[in-house]
Amino acid sequence: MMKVNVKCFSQVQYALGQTELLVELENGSKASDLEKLIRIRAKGKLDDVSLRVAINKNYVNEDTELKDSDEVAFIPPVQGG
Amino acid sequence: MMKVNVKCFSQVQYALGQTELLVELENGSKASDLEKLIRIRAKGKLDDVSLRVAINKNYVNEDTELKDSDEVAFIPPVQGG
Amino acid sequence: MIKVEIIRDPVKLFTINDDRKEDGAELVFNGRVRNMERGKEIIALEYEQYEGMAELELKEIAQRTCKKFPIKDLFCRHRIGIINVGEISLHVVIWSKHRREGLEAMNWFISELKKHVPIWKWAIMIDNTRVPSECKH
Amino acid sequence: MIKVEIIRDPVKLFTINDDRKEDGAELVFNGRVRNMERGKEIIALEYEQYEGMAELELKEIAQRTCKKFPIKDLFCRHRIGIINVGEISLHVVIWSKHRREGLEAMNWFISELKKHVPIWKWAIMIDNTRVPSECKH
Repeated sequence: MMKVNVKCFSQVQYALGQTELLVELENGSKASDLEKLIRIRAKGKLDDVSLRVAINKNYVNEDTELKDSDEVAFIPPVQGG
Repeated sequence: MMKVNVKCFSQVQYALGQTELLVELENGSKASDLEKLIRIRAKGKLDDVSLRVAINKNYVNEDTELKDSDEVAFIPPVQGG
Repeated sequence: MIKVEIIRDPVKLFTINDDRKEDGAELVFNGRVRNMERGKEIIALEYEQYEGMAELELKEIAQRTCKKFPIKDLFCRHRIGIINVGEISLHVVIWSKHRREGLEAMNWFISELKKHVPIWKWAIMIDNTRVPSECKH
Repeated sequence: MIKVEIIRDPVKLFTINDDRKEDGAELVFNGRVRNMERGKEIIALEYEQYEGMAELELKEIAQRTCKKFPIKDLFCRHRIGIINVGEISLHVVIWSKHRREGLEAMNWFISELKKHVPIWKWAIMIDNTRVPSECKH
């Protein structure tokens, strides 16, 4: 098992009511596996929200395997400018 | 007969060696008639230069009839900015 | 040269002067907070960033802009936190030889920024409630 | 509002502040004199105008810009006379609700200006000779 730190922003933060959470996962889990967990926890509140994954502050593919103590963020549509 | 005041800029000024000239024309002359005269006076130096006509500080069509004491300019390609 | 900053204080404009001899075009863009959000009056926007990643992304987009277009210099300041109506949230300066590539680079840089930089907005309404912004630009 | 000026002194930038509440985009363009003209080094450009007509044309183009694009405010200063390398010959500020129309309006305004406003340039070379400029932009 491994632990990753999930950072929550904007709609994700709003849906989960948390800015950060620690999640335990099986070794070999992918970002997409964690996203499924997060969407379940959000109880439908993220159903209409497209999310991109960042690991350790870089956008990555959903297939990327997570490693212990990775910092993961599911990025809802951004609004800078 | 009528007299018009021709303002000369840039390549026209360079070709004619003058900043301004007074030209006498027959009544009913058009801007295009005056342009022919100017091109002749320039002795070929304006052959490659496209000119637009302005009468009293407004661009007009070459067919526009001139009136006594009009201020006429034959505008070579402009270079503002 | 690329300069990229994410700041919390009011944006100070980058100094511009007559020292550049090879760039004919100097383009400055200031994005300001508008007083309306989804048809309702607001008093401010609150910008939230993914600390660290936002600046990294911004820098990368600036670098990509300078590769895609023939420009060498792009300066950018993005403010976060609470920004009152009228104030600057985004300040960008681009220098280029001719205006066309400067305008194109500016447009491209800002679109990419709006697609990728992890920054989000909350609208602060006139009754002081704070609601998620849904500005689609 | 439209402001259009043809001036002989160094360009002072228009004052910009936080007072606008409806325009999200503020775009400033400064055209500066470059140190090269047809591959040769120059020390200045001398701009000559058709006095009276240049300002009239500039104003008309500004008005057409504000009709063609959804913008209300366009300020412009065009300097004439001798302008040293690095100095500003053209200063334009456009405010718009969103950036896209502002960038398009800026591009269109400057292209029209370069097509129609009766202003011409002479290049002043490093040996101080004065030759007609043939910059095709």
